[in-house]
Amino acid sequence: MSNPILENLWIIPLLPLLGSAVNGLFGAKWPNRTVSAVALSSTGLSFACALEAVREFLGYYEQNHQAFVKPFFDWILVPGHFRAGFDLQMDQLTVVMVLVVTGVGFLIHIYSTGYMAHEGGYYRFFSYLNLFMFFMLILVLAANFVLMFVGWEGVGLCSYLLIGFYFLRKSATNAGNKAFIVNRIGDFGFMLGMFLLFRTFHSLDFHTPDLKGVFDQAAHLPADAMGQFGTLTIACLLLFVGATGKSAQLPLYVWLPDAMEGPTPVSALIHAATMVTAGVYMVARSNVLFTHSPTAMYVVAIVGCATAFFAATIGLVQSDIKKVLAYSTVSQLGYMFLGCGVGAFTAGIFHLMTHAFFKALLFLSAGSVIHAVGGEQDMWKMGGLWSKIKVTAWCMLFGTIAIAGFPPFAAFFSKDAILFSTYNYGYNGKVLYGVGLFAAILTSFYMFRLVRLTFFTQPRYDEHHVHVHESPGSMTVPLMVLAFLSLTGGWFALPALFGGKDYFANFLAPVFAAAAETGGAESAQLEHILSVVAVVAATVGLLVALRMYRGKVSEGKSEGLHKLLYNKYYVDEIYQALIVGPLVWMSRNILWKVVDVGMIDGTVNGIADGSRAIGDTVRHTQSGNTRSYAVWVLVGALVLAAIIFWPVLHPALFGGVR
Amino acid sequence: MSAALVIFFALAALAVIGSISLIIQREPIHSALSLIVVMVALAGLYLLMGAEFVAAVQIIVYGGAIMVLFVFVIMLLNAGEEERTNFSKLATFAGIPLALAVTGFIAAAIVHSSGALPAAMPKGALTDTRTLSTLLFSDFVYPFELTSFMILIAILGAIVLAQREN
Amino acid sequence: MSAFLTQYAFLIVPIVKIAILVFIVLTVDAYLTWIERKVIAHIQARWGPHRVGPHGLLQPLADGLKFIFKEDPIPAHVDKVAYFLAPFITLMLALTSLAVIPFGPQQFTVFGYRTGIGIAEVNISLMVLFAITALAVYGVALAGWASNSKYSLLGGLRSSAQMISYELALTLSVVGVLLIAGSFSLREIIVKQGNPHLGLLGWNFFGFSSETVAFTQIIGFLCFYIAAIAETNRVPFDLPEAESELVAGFHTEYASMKFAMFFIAEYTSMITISCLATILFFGGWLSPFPTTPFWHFTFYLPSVMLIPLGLWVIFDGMRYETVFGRIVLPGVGSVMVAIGAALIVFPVVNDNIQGVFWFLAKVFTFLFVYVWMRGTLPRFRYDQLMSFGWKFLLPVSIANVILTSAVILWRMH
Amino acid sequence: MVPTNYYLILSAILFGLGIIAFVFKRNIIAIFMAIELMLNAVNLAFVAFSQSLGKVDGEVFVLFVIVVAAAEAAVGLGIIIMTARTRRTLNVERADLLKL
Repeated sequence: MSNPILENLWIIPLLPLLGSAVNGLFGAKWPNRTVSAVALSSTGLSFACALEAVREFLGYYEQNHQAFVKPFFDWILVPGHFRAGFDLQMDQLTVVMVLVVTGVGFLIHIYSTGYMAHEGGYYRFFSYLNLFMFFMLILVLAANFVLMFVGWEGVGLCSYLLIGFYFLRKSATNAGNKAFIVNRIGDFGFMLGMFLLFRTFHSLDFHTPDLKGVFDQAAHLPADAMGQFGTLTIACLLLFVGATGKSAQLPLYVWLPDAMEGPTPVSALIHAATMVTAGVYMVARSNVLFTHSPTAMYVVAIVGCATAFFAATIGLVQSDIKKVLAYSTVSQLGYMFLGCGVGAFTAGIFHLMTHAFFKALLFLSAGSVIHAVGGEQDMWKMGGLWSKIKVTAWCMLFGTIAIAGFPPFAAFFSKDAILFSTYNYGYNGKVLYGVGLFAAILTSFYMFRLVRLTFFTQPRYDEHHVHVHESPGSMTVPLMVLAFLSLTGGWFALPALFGGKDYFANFLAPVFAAAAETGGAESAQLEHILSVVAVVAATVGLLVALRMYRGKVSEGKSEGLHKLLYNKYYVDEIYQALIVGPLVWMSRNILWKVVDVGMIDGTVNGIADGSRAIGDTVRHTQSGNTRSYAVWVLVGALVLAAIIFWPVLHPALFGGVR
Repeated sequence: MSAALVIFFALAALAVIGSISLIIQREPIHSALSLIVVMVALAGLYLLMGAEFVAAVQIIVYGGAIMVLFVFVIMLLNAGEEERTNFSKLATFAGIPLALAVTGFIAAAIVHSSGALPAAMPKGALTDTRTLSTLLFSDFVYPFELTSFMILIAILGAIVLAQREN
Repeated sequence: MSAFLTQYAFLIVPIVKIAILVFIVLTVDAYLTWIERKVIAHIQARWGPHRVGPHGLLQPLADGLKFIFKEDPIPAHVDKVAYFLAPFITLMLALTSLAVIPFGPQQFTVFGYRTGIGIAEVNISLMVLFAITALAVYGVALAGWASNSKYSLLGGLRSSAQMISYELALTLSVVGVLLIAGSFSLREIIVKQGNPHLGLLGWNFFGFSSETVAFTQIIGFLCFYIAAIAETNRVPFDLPEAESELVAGFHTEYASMKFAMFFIAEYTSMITISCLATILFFGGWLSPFPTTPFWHFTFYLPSVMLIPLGLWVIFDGMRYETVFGRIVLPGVGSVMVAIGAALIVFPVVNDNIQGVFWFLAKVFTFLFVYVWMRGTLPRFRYDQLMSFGWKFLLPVSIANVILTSAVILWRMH
Repeated sequence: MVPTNYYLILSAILFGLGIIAFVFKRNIIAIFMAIELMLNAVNLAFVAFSQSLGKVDGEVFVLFVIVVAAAEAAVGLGIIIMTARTRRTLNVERADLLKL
């Protein structure tokens, strides 16, 4: 076989599953070293396999210019009507995702071995983490919506498990539940979308050899006009609902900030780098559909843009270091959707990748900081750590610069590409661009605010109890690697600056062939102008931050706008009042008190009482006299004989009458 | 009226009379004896049909083992005349009619459906023991083994029951 | 007339044969008692019956008369039906079991009805035999129970338990023979044992009848014979009628003819068992010598035995004390001599007599062994009897079955 | 030869008599015998069918039935002895503890 790994694609997800199973089943008794050895080897191997698979795929693509799809076995099969198989596929988009997932995942595994070293439930943690890797890989490798949905739900489950990892903390379990429930709403949309697609195309495969796949068929359909709600538009919107749930967009973003209850590596891997980008991936994956409905694209763009701005504003004033990063994540995801919405799927995915690097970096550094100051997360109780933990500080700084979008760091290129496409977008492109730009300013502001509060300004923790220390190598090394990546990650797009089309776009071109024409007319010098503007915006944010947070700072009492932002626009409270409260009231007073107690229990008890009553009357036949029993046996025999022989005897006995 | 028919009717009459006397005898031992008569008569019928092996087994096992057990138990318990109590109203009034009804059903069904059978026995259809045993050990080998297990279990059960008292 | 005969030959011929056989068997039974008493007496250094007739030869006759003319009391509170039924069942079964035994090789046709020496030859005669012996329990059990006496009840229970227990061993010990013969028919079994060159080595007891399907049945024979003795309630297994404990066991309450029936039945079953042993393990009517022409002279053995015996009887009878004896014994002796001479003179008769001769010779040997045992062996204790039957005899006979079949399989391949 | 129906009808009659005995008899042993009688009737039908159809299977079934009956007798009679010892009666109408 020429492509050993590619032909056996299943091996990539299988390895983490094995690791998870081994750790989960036997890990409880093992020392931490063994557990981490299993976990790391499984993920590392799977990373290696991914690399090999990618190499083979590139060779494969050279020969026959199409995605590699291979069905491994039938999972659900209704011959002639429906088939959902365990089919895995590999194309350029998958390549990016797989590499990001396995690579970043591997790094974060390494980091976790250091970070979780002193935590309980070590084996449990790694078992969950590997399981998450498995589901995420299934999600990105899937070749049909059903299998994709399996991964989709699986990562949801793992996220739930890991958010609630410290299940002794009420807040953690609550956060887990919240994440799960909010995601349910999105998943509901996703499922509806799937059903609609199946109803339309009678298939849920992406591409099939006989061109019966969803995308194959959709490609030949006429596109809906703007504002026309055809089947495709509705399907796309439903799918996008799912995306908003998974990728924490308005209005379903509320779970992500709470998800920070989980261990920091989890926040880095799941809630920054990989899982939350699943929505973006899904939208990009079904770009064929989206390009056929401008309306959906427009909605995506608006939602993305709004989320980017909205989350950024909240991020401005948060005091919990991880919360800040969380809102920044939401906002960055908004950028990605903005990119997808305006048709620049390439840019969106590009930003996805770079974001995976620098946001993971930021989270891990934050984790390292928290680690350093002994579990303290409130930035107002930090400060002046620069000299004490240099490595972490530098990495954090790298990440900040990267996210703020200074050249030549990653986000500069990706965010720039997105904003550029937004500027060229047909419908209110300028407005969206403006909002996005303002969000960029905010981004750089709150990030540098974070840096300032954490590393500079005077220390606000008491040196007596907290003795700050640098994290072990197992934590710092991944930080450096990620720092390097977030520096160089964007250089694929380097040529774009000089008017050429960047490598990344070229690489992804075949996947987004359908979306190519919506790229809009590009002109080099306009792009230069815009990128300069972006840099300026970032600088503004930087300067403001430097200006505001310097020397002795203290958490002032918040009022007015600050208070509003600090309380996240009271969104949670609103949801509580509008949705959760009524729901709880209804389920308590109607579903429980009336339906459950009244109807269901009533029925069950009724049946029980009825049978008891019947028994009371019937039991008198049980005289204890064996001969009576014998007669009852006879009655039964008679009935049986009648049933059996009736068809035979009916004509024989009564045939003469008629 | 061929000789076979004569023998058949003789044996059939013997069997029927035996079973009737099984019912009307009050002494259990007499019932047992009449049942033995029935079994011997049936063995004769098997022979008449040409199923000689079955006939022999019938006598050896039923006559020689099972009924001996019955007689044994009767002796052991020194079972006297049975008292014709009538505590069960149901059995007293409904018993016999129901029994007759079931019998009638079965008989009618047999008479009606046995038209499908070849009217008379194939001439001299003598099942030789070899084919029987071959069948028993080829097609029916699993049932055979199962019955052996079952009888083993039965032996154990009997032993347990017997040992219970001391 | 002859038409009538040919039409109903299948009824008449057996009836005649039955009559003859019953007569012979009863006589033999009668004289068997005489032989038994004589032999035991001599074993115990006594004379034995000596008064009635020369050497007490008329003793059986006297016994018979006594049985017939004895009063026949019926105990109180007995279960009449069972009480009367028991001896009939016993005797009937005992006699019936002789029906399937072939006494000789010849088969001839009377009125177009083909038959042999012996009454009926079913092709599962062995099974039939076992079936009949299986039923024999009832006679004893019923007798014991019906006669409403504790001795009888104990005897009946004992003997029926004993019979059931040993029946298993009896049946299983024969399986080896069946494996060799591959048939239930006694004739088949005998014929399979014939070996023209090895003579008696071909008998199942030695088991050289065939290259492949044969194996010595010594174990089988021993099990069979022990179980058979137990089946017939003979010493050392005669607990049912253990005089010292149970007066006379299950037939304590029986007198005169009914008792005689039990008596006859017991001896008849002895004969049956001996015949069966002969057939199954000692080649039935086959001569112990090879059938090659060289060995033809053995055909004269019967006469060579009869003539000297007859002469001795003559000379012995001459010197007998009573006149009656001096008349009778020489007569008997001269009859014997005459028969012997006749056999030499008419070779045809001689050839046809061989099978029956050897058969009877073997049977009488076994009967003698019966008597011999009774004269020598003490009685088992009941628990010993049971444990011996279940824990020793049954396993051994099963082992014999396995061994035989294994050997046959091994030789076949 | 004898028509098959004769055998079948005879077996039906015997079965019916067995049923009657089953409900009519009071002695537990006799009831057990009635069951045996029914089994025999069924056996007769089996053999008749197997003979008339020329298939040996029926006789094999008869053998199985006989074996089962033997096992049944072994256990059942043991139980009967136990009950007779404990209840001091063989009349099924007197052993009626199996009620409220």
